[in-house]
Amino acid sequence: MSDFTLSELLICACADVWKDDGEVLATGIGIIPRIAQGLAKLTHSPELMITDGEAYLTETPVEIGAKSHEGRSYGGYMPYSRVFDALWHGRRHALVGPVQVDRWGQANISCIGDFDKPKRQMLGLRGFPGNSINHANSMFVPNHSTRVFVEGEVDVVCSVGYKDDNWQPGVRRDFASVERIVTNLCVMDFAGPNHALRVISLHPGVSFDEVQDSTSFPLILADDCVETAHPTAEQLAIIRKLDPRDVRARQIKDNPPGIRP
Amino acid sequence: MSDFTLSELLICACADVWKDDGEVLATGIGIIPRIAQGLAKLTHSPELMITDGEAYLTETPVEIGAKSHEGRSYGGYMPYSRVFDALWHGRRHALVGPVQVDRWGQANISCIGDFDKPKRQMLGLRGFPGNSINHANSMFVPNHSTRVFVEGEVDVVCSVGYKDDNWQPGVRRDFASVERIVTNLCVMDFAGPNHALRVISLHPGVSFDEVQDSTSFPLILADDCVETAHPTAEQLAIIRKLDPRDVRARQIKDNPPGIRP
Amino acid sequence: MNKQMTTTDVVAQLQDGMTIGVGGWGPRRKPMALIREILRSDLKDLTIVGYGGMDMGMLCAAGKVKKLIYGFVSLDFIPLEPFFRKAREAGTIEALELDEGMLHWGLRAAGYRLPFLPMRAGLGTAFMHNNPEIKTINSPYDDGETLLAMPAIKLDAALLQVHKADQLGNVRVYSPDPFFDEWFARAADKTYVLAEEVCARLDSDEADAKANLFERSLVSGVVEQRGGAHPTSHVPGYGWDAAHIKRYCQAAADEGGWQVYADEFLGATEADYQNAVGGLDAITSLPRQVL
Amino acid sequence: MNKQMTTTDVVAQLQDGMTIGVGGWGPRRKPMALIREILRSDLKDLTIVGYGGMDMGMLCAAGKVKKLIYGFVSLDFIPLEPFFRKAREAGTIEALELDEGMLHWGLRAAGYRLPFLPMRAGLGTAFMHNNPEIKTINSPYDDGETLLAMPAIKLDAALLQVHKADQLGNVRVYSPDPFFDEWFARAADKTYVLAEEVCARLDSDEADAKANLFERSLVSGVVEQRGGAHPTSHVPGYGWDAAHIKRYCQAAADEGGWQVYADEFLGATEADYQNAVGGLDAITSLPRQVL
Repeated sequence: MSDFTLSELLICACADVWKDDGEVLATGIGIIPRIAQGLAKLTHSPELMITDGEAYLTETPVEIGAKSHEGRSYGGYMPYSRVFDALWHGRRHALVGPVQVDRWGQANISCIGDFDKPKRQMLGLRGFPGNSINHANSMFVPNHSTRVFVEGEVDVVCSVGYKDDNWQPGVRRDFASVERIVTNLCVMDFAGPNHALRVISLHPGVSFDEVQDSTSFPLILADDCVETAHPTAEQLAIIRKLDPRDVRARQIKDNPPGIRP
Repeated sequence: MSDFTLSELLICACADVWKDDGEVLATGIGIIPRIAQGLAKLTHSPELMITDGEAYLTETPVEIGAKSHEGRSYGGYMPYSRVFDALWHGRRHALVGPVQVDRWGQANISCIGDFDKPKRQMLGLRGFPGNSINHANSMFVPNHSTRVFVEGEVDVVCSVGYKDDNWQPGVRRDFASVERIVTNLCVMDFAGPNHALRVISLHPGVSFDEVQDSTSFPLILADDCVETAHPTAEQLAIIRKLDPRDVRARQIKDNPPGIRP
Repeated sequence: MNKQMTTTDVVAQLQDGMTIGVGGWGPRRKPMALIREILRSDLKDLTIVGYGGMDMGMLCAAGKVKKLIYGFVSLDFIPLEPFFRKAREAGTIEALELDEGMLHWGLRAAGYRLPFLPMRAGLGTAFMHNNPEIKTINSPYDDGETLLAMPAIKLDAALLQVHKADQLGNVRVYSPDPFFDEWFARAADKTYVLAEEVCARLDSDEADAKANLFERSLVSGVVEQRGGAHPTSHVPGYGWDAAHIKRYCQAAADEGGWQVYADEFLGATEADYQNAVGGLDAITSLPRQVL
Repeated sequence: MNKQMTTTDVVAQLQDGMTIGVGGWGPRRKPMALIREILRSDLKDLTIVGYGGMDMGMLCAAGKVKKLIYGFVSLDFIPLEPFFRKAREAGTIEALELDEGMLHWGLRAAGYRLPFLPMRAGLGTAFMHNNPEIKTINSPYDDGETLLAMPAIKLDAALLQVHKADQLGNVRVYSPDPFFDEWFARAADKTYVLAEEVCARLDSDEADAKANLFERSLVSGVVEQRGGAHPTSHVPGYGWDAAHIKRYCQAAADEGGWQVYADEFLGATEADYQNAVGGLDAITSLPRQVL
């Protein structure tokens, strides 16, 4: 397929973060990650557990932008208290949207500037500390830039990463793993030497240099770096079913095509 | 009233353990304590919370020996998980039936003899350790004897008492209190010097000497020891309503009268 | 025993400097009529604890807040709470920013009267640097694992939204997600519930009694106020008022915007407020959001 | 994904020496058809964990047990479980006797993958003397309180009784009290549920979905067996079989009584068992106890 948007490409790339995860709670925060979790479940990973966006687990991903609850049905119950019980237990993989990310995979959604008197206050820690130390996490960054991928450490370390100095002796690190970062330019993982951030696929028409220029710290180009897989006709059909009102078109500025003209 | 049984006298004495407790969960284990909690609620302590014998709180004490759930209604929910949440929070007063009690107010329901190979295995610890260290507890002993009120320490200390040696330094003792012991002979509390067990009322026709002879350690006779109050006509009417099938008559051997002949 | 009272009775029992927990989650199930009564009062120097939304934003805007303890402050469909943001950026309030699970764990510790509960969340993050008073603890077993010792978060009072209550303090919550309200109640010396309806006595069947989220011994006061959660949602019942919330957020853009909002809507009583926002029927007709 | 299997499939996945948690409480909601399948098997040296009833008594009687971990072993209306008592008095099994809340707390610690959780229960009692391996821990805050550090109780497997399940592992429990089954599931590497009925897929409304006691990712196997909790109760549905339980208890009075009981009732399959106790209709007609 060559007729697809960047959003659709990203949805497919995001869906892949849950491949081979087994029966975990898949939590995608934001429109593209949420469509992606549904796509993953309806294609390669039917065993994933996903919610209706509120407190119930459903085997049928809900439509984005639905106007009524009509016809929804639920296999399980997942109120927030159980989300914490489940995430401390570890069977979860979240795909979250950070404001800043650093070379150690640490992310920030709390505030920009000094914590005591921030230049810009944002959400707060939310679940980042507990998620990141207990289960797999991936990130979605729709605006890959040096502002997001900062040179030093993120202003507020909300989620743990691979910076040894931040880990006290005796703390268990083995439950934590930063899996993938999907951006509007590429897909990365932390499988470089010493968990260095590594580009494993470039979106159609994007060069490694462009990615590197948009990142404040050095990246590694994977030996087997490929072009990010294009959505298949089957994937596009499912995406259209999951998002019939094309809310995805409003997620990336100007809704660019998936293959750069 | 002079026409009442010993069981009825004991029910009234047991009900009084919850007087002035405020809004606590009243838990009476066994037929007499259970009728007593209902009597307390329907007389001096309407604010008490009591269950239906299972998982619900009811403002109307259920009938002992009822043949159906017909007509029952519930104000609240109290499954076992919440019982523990509530008892660790402290707003509870249990009236329990120990097999052994010692001078320090420690009680045993676990086993007789050596724990590793008991002469007689009984229930296990049940909730005694957690109850006794977190909230007020009273005891009901229908067979006041030297076998129950043992000379030394109980064989297995299931519930904490006033024996200093058993308390490690740094442990909080202030949530624990052994309130009253109601037996077939008398009512006692631990308000003697250094929490010595003290007889505060003797049932009609019972002498202090008889109580002392039935106890393996020295008791104190309260200065203001009285005869245990006889049930009033109102109390007896309520007891008959709570226990219309007279299950209480089978709780004390031969169902003796409240005033010894 | 009759615990029924008015919003003003509740506020009269609160004092300057208290630590007050507010139930709900972001734009959902906030006992807003009680928050509005605090806004109308002289109360000050409050520490507010919760999964915050406009409750925290409004109290900050009105200068009631000394300190906030929160996992987040957000309106979900509008991610950033504008008045909270203003207060933080102006440096006028103290902030103890927690992981969401950490807040639950601190309330649970308080509910059990324990000094702390161990957990992993927070280790390896800025939380440790920003809050040097938080200690770690080592497992006394062979693993020797180092854990964060989350201290109990004790509340002087908790304010919670429920669907029904009776005068004894029995409550019913029929929401899809009860959030952590039970733990606010257990952590608090006194809990006040704002109910859509209050009756003399709730006597229900087993299925309905399961909606009793916490036992009445935890409840000190019961207030009846239909529509009292507005503009937050109270499902089943009504959704949040997106238009009103947007209006509120826009107010933050202007200097003195809070005062303009308060003058327009707050009024002297909840009846004034409900009239100003379009009336009770409009509130209770707000459709549940479809997510 | 289809997790449906038979009781023999479940037992084939268990191994000698495993630590197995059994849900329910005394004579209530025990997955007895799974217990019976273990009784028919060669399994041995098991550590059984739970709020015990006949599950523990029978496994002791049949020589399957190396160790019991329990808050109590009781049949409620018959306070003392006779075969458990025999085994303890003969000194043939190890016993870790816990406070009821302690058992919950140890399972919860395991469910959170924490090494321990602090609590007060057990301090000041014989538990400390009988279990010198249990440690205390001091609060790292100013209070410095000494608490018992309840170690995690990890389970190799959990066996749980549910009303409905689907082949994906979604469950429904409609009981008045779900007890601590959720925490057995979280503490276990693998959880097997015994359901009155199994369907391909449970798709239900919000109210029904709230009866989903734990998420399906915790469930490894789903077995359909109507009446499988007999002789324990499974309300709503059926009460416990007091006559049968008395018959079982009487067997303990005689030398070799267990074998007589097993010969009379156990059979080669659950169908044999149900025939021997009067048939499925008799089981499912047993009235709920009124307490």
